[in-house]
Order: sequence, then structure tokens, then C-alpha cells
Amino acid sequence: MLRKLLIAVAMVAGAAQPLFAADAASDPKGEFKAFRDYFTNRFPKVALDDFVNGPYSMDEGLRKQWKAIDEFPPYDFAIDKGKEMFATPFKNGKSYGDCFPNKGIGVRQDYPQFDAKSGQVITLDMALNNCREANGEKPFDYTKDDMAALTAYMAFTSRGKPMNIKIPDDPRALAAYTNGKRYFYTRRGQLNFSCASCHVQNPGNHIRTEVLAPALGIMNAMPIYRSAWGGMGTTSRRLRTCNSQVRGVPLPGESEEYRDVEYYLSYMANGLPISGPGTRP
Amino acid sequence: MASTIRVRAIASGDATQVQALISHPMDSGFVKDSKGQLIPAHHIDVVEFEHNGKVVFTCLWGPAVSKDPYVKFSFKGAKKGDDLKVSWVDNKGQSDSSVAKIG
Amino acid sequence: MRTRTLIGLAVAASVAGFASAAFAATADDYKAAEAKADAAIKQAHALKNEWTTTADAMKQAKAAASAGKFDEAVKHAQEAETLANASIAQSREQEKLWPDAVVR
Amino acid sequence: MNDFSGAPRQTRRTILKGAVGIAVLGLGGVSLMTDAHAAADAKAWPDKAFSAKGEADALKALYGKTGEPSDKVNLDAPEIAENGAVVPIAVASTLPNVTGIAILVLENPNTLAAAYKIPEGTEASVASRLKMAKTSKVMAVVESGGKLFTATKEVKVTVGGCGG
Repeated sequence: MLRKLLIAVAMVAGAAQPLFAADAASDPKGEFKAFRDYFTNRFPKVALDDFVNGPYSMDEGLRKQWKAIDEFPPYDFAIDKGKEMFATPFKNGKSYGDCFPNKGIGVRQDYPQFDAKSGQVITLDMALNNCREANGEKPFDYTKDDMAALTAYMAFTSRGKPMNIKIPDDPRALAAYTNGKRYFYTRRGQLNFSCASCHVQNPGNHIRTEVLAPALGIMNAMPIYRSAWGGMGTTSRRLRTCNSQVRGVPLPGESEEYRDVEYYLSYMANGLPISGPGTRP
Repeated sequence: MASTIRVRAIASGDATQVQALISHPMDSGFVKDSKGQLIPAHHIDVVEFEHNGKVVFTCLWGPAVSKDPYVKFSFKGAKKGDDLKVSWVDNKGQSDSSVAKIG
Repeated sequence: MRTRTLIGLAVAASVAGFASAAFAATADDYKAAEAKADAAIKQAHALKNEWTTTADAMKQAKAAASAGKFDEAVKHAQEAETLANASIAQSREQEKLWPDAVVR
Repeated sequence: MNDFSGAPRQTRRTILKGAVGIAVLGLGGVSLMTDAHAAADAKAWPDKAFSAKGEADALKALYGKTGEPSDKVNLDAPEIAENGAVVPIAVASTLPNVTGIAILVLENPNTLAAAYKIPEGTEASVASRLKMAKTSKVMAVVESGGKLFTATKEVKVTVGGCGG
């Protein structure tokens, strides 16, 4: 019975979509323009650069509370911790800065990157753990604490810089982009939601109790201090929470799907300013 | 260990605006951990702000103050370069203090 | 709003009663039900689309089984199998449907 | 005079600290603030007021009196809290001789959330962030010239600040 019901739900959902020539082939440039047009047409009053502020760009009452909290935001402790970690050498004398261009300062907007050598998408979080392992240190947990502090500091030094994601002329890069896009639009979990169900079709609307953030620029605010967590979380933590919220079992932090969806969404946000670290309800 | 206290104190004319953020769990005593055990109340009781030997502001906080608590107030009589001392003590007897320069 | 309806339907589905075993189940009955559920869960896992409710039902099944309540254990294992199969069906549908949703 | 002395806790401390505790108790709340080694002192914490249920009991325990509404008390709180765990709430007043500000969340398990002592020279204005268990009236209380004045506003909470 359940099965029939769900299939029925899925069919209805499918039929309700506009029937474009449905194929999985990717045209990043065309999709970039369509994605941007969709959000700017739907929210003509929201300034383009304001989309990176997520639900606060959609709701006046929330925005006021955000401004009050942002006067002295709770992620300040994470920025300071990350800065200290950045300044502290590994046992071999090297440090995080040695793994990045410009010593890691003001480079957040260039991630994720497609890495031709490994043939996969490397996010900032993954680059940090790769850096640790290359220097004989153990990798950090991908969801919070140390990793969130490091990425908070790196985002802070990159604030205002426009997102700058490249899809090199390499079929594997395009495949990663397409995989991210697939993950973003695929319904999952018992509630039968895709990322897009919330963040494309319903930004600004309430779901249960939250005001949904627009997908445009959603990665620019990472990592975030989320009141519901009572602490900092990385992109992986946020994606894991999204999965659980639709009653799906989350994937491990920085899974290929998570990295690819970050690649897709960050490319869609090209040109929009880095606003992380952010606060969210 | 890094200080638990962040202070921004800015003198403008006669008044000095003070904002402080303190790293503290502020456990209410009503929340259960992942094993279903109640996390005992652990919160800051008192925060004191002192300028030139005079207490200029006192916070008395209960468990309903948010995690990593924040407070903003203004007082008169200080000038740029003065010290502002901030100290807190919690219900477990832990404490910290810090001296900030008024900017 | 469509999403509301969807939540409604999915929630309704999750609380709709599962056919409960109308017999006194044995440990062997449970083992058979568990094996079937595990196979479906394994497949859902390979598709990276397990549902949290599937995992919950399986946990309840195991707990009931270790308490010797096999009727209940079989019921929960069947529930888990049904949910796992529904998630597999969802994945299969979505393999075809997702491109329709892309903003282009 | 403000009754910030918090009798029960003081009594316990008195037992612990003997004569010193008694001496401090005798001096009362105001003298505590000019203590030579001036640092936050848990003895100043009014535990009776913080464990009180209901506005009347909380105010009685904290100030020894009840208040009356006043349009000179300005309570700035959101209509809908983005999350009950972090609700920005600010209180300000144009009343003269303000000596204290308190914030009460009437539906919280314990009504009193925070109290502030305002010595002379400090403005009658404070902003802080509070937890709210559920939708509730929030009451700002200002002590001015020995009397209490209040302002109340309902804040809707959809995600409570007490849960996990």
C-alpha cells in the first residue's frame, strides 16, 4: 500500500513538472543563465548580491534578528580559533598556508575545484584534510569543530570576493557537474523531496517552521553557525541535516555526491560575494 | 587557552558603547543528551563590567540566556584608551576575566 | 501548495497500518523476514537512498526479536522491507524524472 | 533598595564561608559592587528569583514589589523568533533614575530570564539574546525611582529553545 502511494506521489510530482526535452546532458553556461534568471525574476526586489544571505534576503522579520545577531556574531570564536590553527605549524614545521595559493588568505571563492590529477572535485574542506594528511597529520571530522573553524577563518579572509568556479574542458569535470545537478534535482527520503523542492521551488516559504533559503548563493555563506545546532557546521553538516529532514539517511561528509552538488551550486553562484561564515536559524 | 570573553567598547562623545560575547554552553538543565540523560544546568550567574574601579554594569543571568551569551549597554564617563574589565562566574564556580581597551 | 500535499501523502503513508502478522511467529519466521528486509536495505543503500524510517523499523524489529516478541519483530521487519522497497522504487523513478525538474 | 541578595543561596554560602559570608550578607547587594577585588561574584546571584514560577513571584523575589505597565518602557522583540534558542531582545527606557532592568519570559519553565543592575551613569538600555521554550509573552521590567514599570509583547516561537 505504501509503495503504491509513494509511486503515485512520485508520478504526480513528475507530471506536474514542465515537460522540457528531458535529458541529462549539461550546458553549464546556459543553465547558469537560466538559474540566475529564475531567481531574479521570481524575487525582483532582492538585490542579486543579497541572495547569499539566504532566508534573511526573503523575510523582513528574520532580517532584523539577523542584523541584531550579526552585530557580534557567535561565529567570532570559530574565526579566532581558525586563525590560531592557521598560524600554528604542523609537527613537520609546515602549515596550512603552505598548501594554498596566497598562503590560503582570500582564496575561499576558488573552491570547489576540479582536480585533473585525481579526476574529482576538491572542496575547500577536502583540500584542508588533504593538506593535513600530506603533512603527516590526521584528517579532521568533516562536519564541525576544527574543520568549521578552519573554513570559517578562510571564508572570513575572502568576504566579498566573487565566487569563481571553473569547469575545465575535461569530460570528467562536466560529469561531476552533471552528477551534482542530478543529486540536486533528485527526490529522495520518505518525504520525497529533492534539494530543489525546497530551495528552488519554495525559497521564502515556510516549511514546518523554517524560512527556506534560495539555492542561488546558498554555498557562499558556508560554514554557518546555526541556532538549531547551537554551533558551527560545515557544508557537509548542512547537507546531512537536509537529508535527515526529508527522512533520508545522510551520506558521509564530503561524499562524492556532496562535493559534486557543492560544485554545481557554487558554479551557479559565480560572481556572487562570499558571505561566510554566516549565521542561520 | 584563548579567552572566553570578546569585548568591543567604543567611546563616542560622552558615552561608551560596550558589546560583549562570552563563550559558554549556558546549559538550561532541561535538555537531554543523545543517551537521554538530562544535561545539568551550567550557566553564567553574574557578569560584571568595571571601569576605573567602579562597576558600571552587572548582568544576572539564568539558564534562559542563550548559548555564547551576548550583551550590549552604554555608560558615561570613560574615554578612549581607558581599561574596561569584564569578569564572569558560573554556577559551577568557573570564572574568567579580561581587560579590554576602550577604542 | 504541492509540497504540502506531498508531505501529507508521505506522512499518511508512513502511519497507514502495515498488515500485521496474524499468526504466532517464531524465531525462524523472524529470520526469514529479516533476511528479506536486509536484502532490500542493501539495495537501497547501494542506490544511496536509504530512508531513516527504514532504519528505525529495522531497529525496532531487532529489539523485539531479542526480547522474544517475534510477532512484533516480524511486523517491523516487514515494515522495513516495504519502506526499503519504496525507496528503491523512488530511486528508479527519479533516475528518469530528475532532468524534468532542472531549471533551464 | 534592590533585593538582589538571594537569601537561600546566601544562606548556603554563609554556612560554607562562616563569618565572612555573614559579613557580606550584612553589607547587602550594593556594597558587593564596590568590593575591593571587584570581580563577578556568584553571591550576587538571586537564585530565588531565578527559580520563581510566574511574573508576580519572580518580581517579588527580585525587587520585593510588583509593577505597572508604562509606555516609557520600550521592549524590542521579534514577532516571530527565528529560533527559540536565540531570540534578540532589547529593552530601553526614558524613565528617570533607572536602577535595574529585568526580562521575563512568562511561559518559560522559570519566568525570570535575565536581570541587569544599572548604576548611575549607565544608560537605561540593554540588548541581549534569550532562549524561549515556546510562544510566550515577554515582559520588560524597569526599576525607576524605586518603582517597577513594565512593557509586554508576545513573541511567537515555532522552534523551541529547550529541545535538542
